[in-house]
Amino acid sequence: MITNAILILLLPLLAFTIQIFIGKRLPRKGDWVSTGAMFLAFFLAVPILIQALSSYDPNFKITQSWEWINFGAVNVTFGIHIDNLTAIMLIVVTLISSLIHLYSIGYMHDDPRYNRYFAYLSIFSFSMLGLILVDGFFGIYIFWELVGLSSYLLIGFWFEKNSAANAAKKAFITNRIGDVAMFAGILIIFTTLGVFNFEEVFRGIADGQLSGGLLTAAGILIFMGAVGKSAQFPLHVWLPDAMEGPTPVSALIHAATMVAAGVYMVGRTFVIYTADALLVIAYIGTITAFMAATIALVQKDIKRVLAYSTVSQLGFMMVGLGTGGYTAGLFHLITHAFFKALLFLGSGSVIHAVHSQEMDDMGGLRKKMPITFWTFLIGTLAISGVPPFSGFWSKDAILASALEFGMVNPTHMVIFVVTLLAAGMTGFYMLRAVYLTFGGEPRDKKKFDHAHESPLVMTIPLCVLALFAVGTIWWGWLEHLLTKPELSSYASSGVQVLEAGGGHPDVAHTAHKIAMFSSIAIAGLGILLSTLVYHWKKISAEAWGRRLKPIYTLFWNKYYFDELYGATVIAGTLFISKISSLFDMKVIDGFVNAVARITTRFAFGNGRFDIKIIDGMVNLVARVIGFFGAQLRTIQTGRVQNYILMALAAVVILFIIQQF
Amino acid sequence: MNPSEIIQNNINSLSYFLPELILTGMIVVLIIADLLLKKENSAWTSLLALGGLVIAFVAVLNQYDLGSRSIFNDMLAVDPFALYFKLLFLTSAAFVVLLSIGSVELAGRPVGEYFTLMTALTLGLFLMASATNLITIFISIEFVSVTSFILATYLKTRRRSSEAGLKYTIYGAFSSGLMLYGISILYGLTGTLDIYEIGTKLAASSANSLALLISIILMLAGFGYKLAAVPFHFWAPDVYEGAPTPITAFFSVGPKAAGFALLIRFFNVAFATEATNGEWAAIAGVNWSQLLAVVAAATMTLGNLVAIVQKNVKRLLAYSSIAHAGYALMGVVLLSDQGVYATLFYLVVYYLMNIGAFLVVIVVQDLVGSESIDDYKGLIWRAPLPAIAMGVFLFSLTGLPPTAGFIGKFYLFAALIKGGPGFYWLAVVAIINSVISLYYYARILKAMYFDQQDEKEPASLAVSPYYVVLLIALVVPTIFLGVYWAPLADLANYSVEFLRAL
Amino acid sequence: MNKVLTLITFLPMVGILLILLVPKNNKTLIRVLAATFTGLQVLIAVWIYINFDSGTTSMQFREQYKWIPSFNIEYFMGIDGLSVTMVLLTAFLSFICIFASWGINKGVKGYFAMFLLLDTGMMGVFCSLDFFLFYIFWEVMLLPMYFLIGIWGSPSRVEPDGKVRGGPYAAIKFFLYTLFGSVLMLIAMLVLYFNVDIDPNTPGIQHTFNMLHLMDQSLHTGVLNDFNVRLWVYAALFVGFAIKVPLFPFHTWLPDAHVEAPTAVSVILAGVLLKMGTYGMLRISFPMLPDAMKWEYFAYGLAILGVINIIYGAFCAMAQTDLKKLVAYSSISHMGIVLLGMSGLTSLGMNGAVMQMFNHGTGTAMLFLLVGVIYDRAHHRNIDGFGGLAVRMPIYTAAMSLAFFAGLGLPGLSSFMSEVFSFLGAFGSEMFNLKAITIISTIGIVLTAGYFLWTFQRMFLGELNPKYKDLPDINGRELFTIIPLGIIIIFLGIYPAPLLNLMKTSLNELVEVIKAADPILLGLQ
Amino acid sequence: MTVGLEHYLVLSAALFSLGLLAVITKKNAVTVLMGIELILNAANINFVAFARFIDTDLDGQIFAIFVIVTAAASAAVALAIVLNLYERLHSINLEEADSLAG
Amino acid sequence: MSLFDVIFYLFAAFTLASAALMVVSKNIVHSAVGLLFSFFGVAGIYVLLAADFLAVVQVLVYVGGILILLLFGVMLTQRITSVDMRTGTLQLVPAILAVAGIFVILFRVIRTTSWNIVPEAEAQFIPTAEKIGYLLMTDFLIPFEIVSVLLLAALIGAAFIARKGT
Repeated sequence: MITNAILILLLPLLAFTIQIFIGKRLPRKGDWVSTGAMFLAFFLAVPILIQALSSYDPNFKITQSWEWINFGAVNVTFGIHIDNLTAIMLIVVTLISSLIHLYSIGYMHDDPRYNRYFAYLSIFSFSMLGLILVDGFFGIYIFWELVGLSSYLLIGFWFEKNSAANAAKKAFITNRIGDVAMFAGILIIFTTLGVFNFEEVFRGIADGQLSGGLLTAAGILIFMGAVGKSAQFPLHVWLPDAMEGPTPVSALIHAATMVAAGVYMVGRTFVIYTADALLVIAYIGTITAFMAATIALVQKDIKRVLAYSTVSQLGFMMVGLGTGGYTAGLFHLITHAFFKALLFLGSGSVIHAVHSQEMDDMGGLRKKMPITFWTFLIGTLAISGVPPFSGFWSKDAILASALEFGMVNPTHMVIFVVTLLAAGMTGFYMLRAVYLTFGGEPRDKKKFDHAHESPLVMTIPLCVLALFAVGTIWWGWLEHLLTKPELSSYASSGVQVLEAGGGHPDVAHTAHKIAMFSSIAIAGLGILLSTLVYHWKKISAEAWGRRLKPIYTLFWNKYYFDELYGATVIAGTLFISKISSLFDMKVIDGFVNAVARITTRFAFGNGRFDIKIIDGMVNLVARVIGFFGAQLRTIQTGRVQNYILMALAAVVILFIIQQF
Repeated sequence: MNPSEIIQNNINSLSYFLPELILTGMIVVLIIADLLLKKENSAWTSLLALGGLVIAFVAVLNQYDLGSRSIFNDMLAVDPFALYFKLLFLTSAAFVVLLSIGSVELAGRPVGEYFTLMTALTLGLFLMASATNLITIFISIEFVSVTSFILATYLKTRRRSSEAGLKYTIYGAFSSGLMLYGISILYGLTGTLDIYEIGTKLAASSANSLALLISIILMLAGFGYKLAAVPFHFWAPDVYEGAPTPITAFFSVGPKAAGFALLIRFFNVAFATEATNGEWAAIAGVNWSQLLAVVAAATMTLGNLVAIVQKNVKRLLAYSSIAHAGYALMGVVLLSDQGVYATLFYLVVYYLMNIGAFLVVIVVQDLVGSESIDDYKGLIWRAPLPAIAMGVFLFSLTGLPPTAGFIGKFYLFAALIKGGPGFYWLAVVAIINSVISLYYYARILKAMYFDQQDEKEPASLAVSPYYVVLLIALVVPTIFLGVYWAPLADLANYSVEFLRAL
Repeated sequence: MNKVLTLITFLPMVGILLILLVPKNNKTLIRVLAATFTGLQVLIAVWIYINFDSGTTSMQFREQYKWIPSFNIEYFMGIDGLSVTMVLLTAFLSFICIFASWGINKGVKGYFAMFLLLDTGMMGVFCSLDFFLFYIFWEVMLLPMYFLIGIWGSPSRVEPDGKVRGGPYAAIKFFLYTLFGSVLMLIAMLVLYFNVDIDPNTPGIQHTFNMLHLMDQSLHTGVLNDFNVRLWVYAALFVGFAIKVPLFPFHTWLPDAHVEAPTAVSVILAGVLLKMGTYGMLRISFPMLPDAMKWEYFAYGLAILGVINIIYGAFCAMAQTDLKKLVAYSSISHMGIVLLGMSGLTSLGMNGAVMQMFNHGTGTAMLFLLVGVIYDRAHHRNIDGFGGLAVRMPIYTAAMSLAFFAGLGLPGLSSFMSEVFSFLGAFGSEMFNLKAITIISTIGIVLTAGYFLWTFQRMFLGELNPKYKDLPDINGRELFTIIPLGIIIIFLGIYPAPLLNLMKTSLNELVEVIKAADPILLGLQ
Repeated sequence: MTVGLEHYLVLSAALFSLGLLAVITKKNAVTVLMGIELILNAANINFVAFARFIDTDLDGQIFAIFVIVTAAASAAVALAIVLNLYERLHSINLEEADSLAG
Repeated sequence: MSLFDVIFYLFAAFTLASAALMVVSKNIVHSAVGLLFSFFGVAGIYVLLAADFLAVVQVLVYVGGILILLLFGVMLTQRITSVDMRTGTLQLVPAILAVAGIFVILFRVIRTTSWNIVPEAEAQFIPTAEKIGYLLMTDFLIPFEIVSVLLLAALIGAAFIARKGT
């Protein structure tokens, strides 16, 4: 299995290398290299999953590691770590990535940098697979950064567009901020425990070598990395902009790779989070889920709607993890990967057809693009949490977890309530997108006429993905395999105490029931509202928009986060940078130059020492005693005798100095 | 001693006086040769002078076998210390003779007197280096002064040379007067003219420090004028600028070194008592080493600061040579073998690089007809060899490895550091000065290497092979001594042993 | 081959002699000669690499002869894990720079002679084990550098605000700064010399410049037994080295020197010369005065200066519009990481720092080479004056992006490893609490990403500036200089062990030495 | 109080000072040279006085003789130089010899 | 006050007055005359100090040689009949200050120093010529010879400088 894992890792890297160096000269510009490598990886991943499933053991684990960097005192290893989560994620990533590769063959077919595109896809997949497979913080940080790089390359793929270039840069730098925090967290962990390896770190924490506030800090810092990658508040701003990349890339980023990385990482390192850290995670998730949902309500660009929906869903996942719903969070991650890939590819198909991302240019596409429509609808229902689609199960689990948490800790009930609201909004804005895109009459006749169903290479992936959006596929086994690690604080200390007081089984059961009903209800409500507004037109969106102008504006402008950051962080940085540069030029250099100038001035003084000072002295003396008579008035300067006088004076002075 | 012994001593001493006798004989030969030779053949006198110097050089080398002794009834000393300086004088004089042969400045002037006086000046320097009696000290200084006055005025039809000569004369005479007065007081305090006896007497008696102090300061005026040390340096820039360049080169080396020889011998013999391990203690009452330290600091600082604003290379080098006197003085103030040794070493190094720099000035003067820094622009493209040589000399003057100048500075700093924290401040001053000095040396470098030449200038200037040979002859040791200087260091080390030997 | 260090050091001198014999019009022969000799040097370096025993802390390939017996100055050469890395780097970069200098047409003979002299100086510094010898080589580097910047750098010009700038200005600035530093070093060296006594039978007589003896604390006598003096000596050495690094606030010579210098000289300057400073600290300051280094004010001072370098350098870089100046400031920033890594006195940090020295050497060399490439084509380096070059020059863009990403510490590229371990080392310091300082310095990671990406965007992304629609892509010779660097950057990014194995034994030993340093210190408090 | 050493010394000091004054203040080069002679005479008085009162070996007198002789030599040279300057400048006013400065 | 003392004071006053005249006089010829008298006064002092030979030398060399030389200089350069013979002064006040400083210092030194006066020497008045001649041929032979070379060099140099042409 380790061999398989290594091959899975190396295949995309190999594809990348081939593509970047000789891709241009290969037949079909080598799209088959990358795609083939990805499919191969998928087939290699299958046996791993099968093995995991066949053992059907929550503690299933295969690891192997090699010495990598040996400092003598410290030995950093590189290792592969396969457990159930890895096995599942491998399948998810390789499958979705393969499908997106396939889809891209159609979508990108006439791009001038076709080979480069596939190269980037490969490196992206490589980074993500590496992130899943490595066995320690050091490794995960490396691939973490590489994911950032890949996203930079792909988001900025159409770099001639300034907006794309900007978005790429923004994505990278925003991520870097999170990464630095994560790095700081790793610093704490490593310097306290002296190891990077997950297992050893977890063991160390279990032994209490790292605990208390420092552990909480480490946890929150590491989570900050996930905040960046998984676009959590307040570092979510890059994700919507990342829509500037080609749509399949968006699908890849939003579904299987980049944003999933954060959630995956939190799941992977779940045991290091203390109860306080988890609470932070939960709240960040809540805020993100709600805020993104509200923004999504008013977006006009189909991809932006999807983008904010992603942010919102990621918030859900974090809520799940933060409230102790380890399984729920990761479950949602997996289901979301499929239906979000489906949605993005579907929207890509639409965009491919109408050459526009604005929903105002669409409408009525249902007839022209039936496959796209139906698959997209499935995706929508899944994300909205309509049973029996996959999203329902996972989201329900999250809500249950949040409710359970709220019931145990009533002060934190707000998490559940807000999350529930966000879930309702999901139904609303997703259906809105469907109605605006596929329903009603075409708003742009010309674009509508040109529109056509996408080629098979694009629709097949849609169909495959739609299959996975059906929830029953995931039933049961996943929950069994992804059991909350025993070492996690909820499993061990914090909540158990609470649970002991509150009667744990009861709470869980009640919570589950309430959550299920409320989630169905709220999803239904959202869908209903959406239908009322956009299909039956019973309620005027414009009117309500006008009525709620301030809120609408706030949502439309994404809570002014970009502006806020622009005005504070970026402007501040640039300001300091300018100041530093000026400081460098004026003050430090100026100081040095001033010293030089003073020296020179002084030297000028001395340069005249022979001519001027003595002369001047004589002249001064002459002026003072000028009125003593004509004879003395004739005093003028004469050279040698000036010198002699000076020497004589020096003798006198030296004598006086020495005497005292 | 009875008269016959004294006479016998004088007769015996003659064999130890061979180099000086050779020079004296050469003076006579040159005078006669100048009379006999026709004008167009007068250039032969230069070769005669050179030959005399070479023979004297051999004679001096032979004296190394003789050990240390006093000759002519304690009037002069023949010891490694004096011999070291004598070798320095002879080689520098030989170089200056060589420079003079090619110099355009001196072309068409009578050479007989010139070389005669050069030889006489060298003789005077010899005496300065070996004088151990106040009379011989005074006479040798006068000897050097009088011949220098004439040589500075040698281009008598040129106003600058004439003026330089006059200033030198008046200032020199004045300084001699001061020194003489100081000597008279010293004589009055001790009742003897022999510096060793003076040392013994001063050490034995608790002489009045005030009288001793004024005597020392007045004598310092006389020595300081030879060293061109601040505040007795005033004559130097003017004279250096006005005098013929080869003579300037010699002034900046020969009399200066002789001044150091005298200063070191006289002060350490007369005003200090030897403690242990080659360390001296200044006589009670007058802390002249502190006095000299102040002079050293002032000298290097003023020399360097004023050099910064100079536009004439010759004048700039004049100020730089003032500064270097300050550096070399650092070794003297330490009252230790180590310090003297460093100074001796430095003087040789300084002589090489300074004569070298002046040689380049002469070459450029001949090629371009100017001493202004502006006319050095783009020299590297027009005349690479002089430019490169100047680079080497200037780097050496700055004190950068791998040139001899660095080793010289290194020894001085080493001596200072070894001397203990008392003179660390001087080391700091010297550091700052080293950095300042780079600034003006670099101005010449910048002009030569970095600045674009004026377009009207000819593309390339032909340097005569004669100068090429001379330049190489100076560049090579300047670099070589920066890489391997052990023989010179050993020689200098050996030469310090002058006090214990007599 | 027991004189291999002499060979590698003085081989360029042979080259100089031959070059001086070539008529000055035969430029190709001169270039070929320079390439040959630096190439041979690379071969010797490879030989050294192969034969180097990384398992021992002792000096290898020793050569020891009396030089100036009266001062006990020796010609003493030898390398350990610390120096061997620098020797490899120097040999390699020198070779590459000869090719980067192929286009020099003015005073070719002088240029290559100077370059080879510089090469000798650098090698000598890294190989010497006699402090005096070290100092000589140290200073020898100044001269060629001065001329290379002054003559072959950009000509003098008057800025709009009336200031005179250009090669000559930068050269003298460089010269004055470094001279000041080295004179201080000279004083410190002499204090060490006179207070280290190798013969206990004759106290105060037998002194030495032998670094191994100077490092032996048991031989320290005289004023060196006074901790305050040790601090002063340390400080003097520190300033000397800090100017070379260059550490804030001694750094202002660097941007000028870089901007005005020709490409190859910038490469050497950033690639090797800056390392002299940190090398000097590791070779001289730390082992000779370990207790002073251990003194917390100095350790904290070093770390804080490192952080200031990192962040301040990054901020300054961000404000630049001149690409070369930006890279120069990025060097300041990156050297700060070296300092930070060293200051914690941990095995990890020390190794990380030296790795960072090497990796910054290769990375920044690549950057400067690439800057040179674009400057040769566009004749300016104004970042805002380009745009969309990626379309026109894809290979160049790829190379530049590799260099930029290496600069911003992307995993998989060499400087990532060294930066991470520098930070880890500093953060994990057991002797000093550098945690807050390290955390602050990590801001530099973001800033670095910021200015590199911003620059990348402004130059390469977006619409192609129509002015440059005919700009040729990077050519074969230029690629030849860049590809090896790229390979090293990637290889060491993935597998740093070959580099690390060379140095770790020596560096870990150094850490132990400092840890074990006799705390004369305690007497002070 | 009978005349003793100190009287001679004071006389010498006064003469010395007068000589200095002449050297420093007189514009005429020849007068300056005269001032220098005064200085030398003052020193000679010292020597002779010390030879009389402190050292009976006549060393001081010998010294004075040498001073006189060298003074003659330098006076000759100095005058030649002054005459030469006169030929260049048509003046022996020291103020006018100021082209070398700085 | 003995006769000796009176003579001393007379000579001293004469010497100083003449010297002062030399310094103060604006006419260079007057200065020369003042210097002449001053030299004579010094010669007288030498006599008082029992330096008979030296007094003679003083008169012969100084008065007969140096002063005449100086006067020649005056004549040659001042064109005695037509041109102003006056000589100006400069930097008088600072000069007076500095010189006064020197004088004060010297005076203090003379007064405060305890000179090692040899007591029995006070009365001796022995002719010195023979002793000096002897010393010059024995102890001070080499300075004597050196001075002769010095004179030769000065002669050559002075002749060279003074003669016309280059």
